[in-house]
Amino acid sequence: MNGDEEKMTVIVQTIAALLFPITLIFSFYVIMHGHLTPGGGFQGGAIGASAIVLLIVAYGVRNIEKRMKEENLSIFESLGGLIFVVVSIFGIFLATAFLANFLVGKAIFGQIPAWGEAPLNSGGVLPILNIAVGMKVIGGLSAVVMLLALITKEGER
Amino acid sequence: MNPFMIALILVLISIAIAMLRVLLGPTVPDRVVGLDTINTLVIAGMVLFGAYKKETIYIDVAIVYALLSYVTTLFIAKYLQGGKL
Amino acid sequence: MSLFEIAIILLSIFMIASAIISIWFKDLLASVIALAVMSLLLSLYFYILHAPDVAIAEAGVGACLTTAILIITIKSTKRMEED
Amino acid sequence: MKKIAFIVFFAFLLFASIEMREFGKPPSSVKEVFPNANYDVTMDDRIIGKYNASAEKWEYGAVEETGANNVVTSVVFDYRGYDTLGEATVLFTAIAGVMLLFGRERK
Repeated sequence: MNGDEEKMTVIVQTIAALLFPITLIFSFYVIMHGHLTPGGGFQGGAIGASAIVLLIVAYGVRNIEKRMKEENLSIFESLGGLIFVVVSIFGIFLATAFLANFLVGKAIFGQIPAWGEAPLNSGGVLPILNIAVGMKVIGGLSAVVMLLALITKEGER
Repeated sequence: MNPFMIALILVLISIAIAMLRVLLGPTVPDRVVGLDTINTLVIAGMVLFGAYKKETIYIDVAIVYALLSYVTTLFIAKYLQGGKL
Repeated sequence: MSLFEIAIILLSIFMIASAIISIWFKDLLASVIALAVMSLLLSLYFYILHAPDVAIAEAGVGACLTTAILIITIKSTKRMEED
Repeated sequence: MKKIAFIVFFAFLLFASIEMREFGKPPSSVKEVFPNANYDVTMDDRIIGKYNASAEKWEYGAVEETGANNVVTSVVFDYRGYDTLGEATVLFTAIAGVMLLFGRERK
């Protein structure tokens, strides 16, 4: 029960181990620059989930599931949703309404960019909401694929 | 008559030829090879359209496709190989 | 008729053809492959219509995750072969 | 009956696509889209911005209101934030259902 028969060949394993960090870094880039370039929370989260799916197909789902439990992925996803709701509720107390953008115009995140220029610390609460949705999508979609792959029986071609 | 748009039309005609292989291929590996060819041609078309519009931001989409499009081929290959997933 | 419109018309024809052949195949795996081709062409269509946000979402979900879930489902059930 | 419904729906879509504006062209004024409207700021002016030639600056822009350079993100997360909250709820419900069905119980 070491699970060696689930792995693919050495070539696929090496290339997957090389390309997994690159894909994950690109996913973080798409999430962090969601308010400057095309992309956002959902798009970057889908790319990050695809990176975990690449590990699942290269190493076998049971070897990945020992390292990365699906309870941890579920906790990660729920944390993203909690951040989203808490930041939205702060808008009631610090500004006018639910989901209000209370950080725009302030010192930390609220620089208003000129047309064409783009500093990273602009946008008010939009980067925080992007990160929350990204955490939610990464945890959720990879947990779905992992759970669906865990119940497959011995396939016969 | 931009040369990049003419190249994009030629790439689309090549996609038509690869789709014939997806339609006619007698076995599943032939169709997988056709799908992989269409992957590469779509990435080339995206880069050509970004060069036509002179927008460097549009290359991000081509990078996403180049990083993600081979996972489908890997899944079908693992299905054809047999055994557990 | 400009070259841009010719490209849009060609892409529409390809997308309709791949959608029709994906429901015309009896083999489930070939049908999934035709659906992946339609997803690829749909992403290129969104890209040409100046919507790179939707193109990135379609690339992540349509090219990787949908095909993965469908193939896992085919693997855990029984496939109807063509022969 | 199905064929008649298909033909009627197809003709409706064809007529709607013929009657549309030219590709990529914004409406010149509100009166073109809503003839009975009594205001003169379109949604494009409200979000993308309207250039005031006399004062030489942009007005009503989403960049000034939300501080984000990407207008699509400012629409998705700020102007239509409740839709994003609903989409997150749908995703949470779907994943909870999959975990309830297929999750293995431990210990």
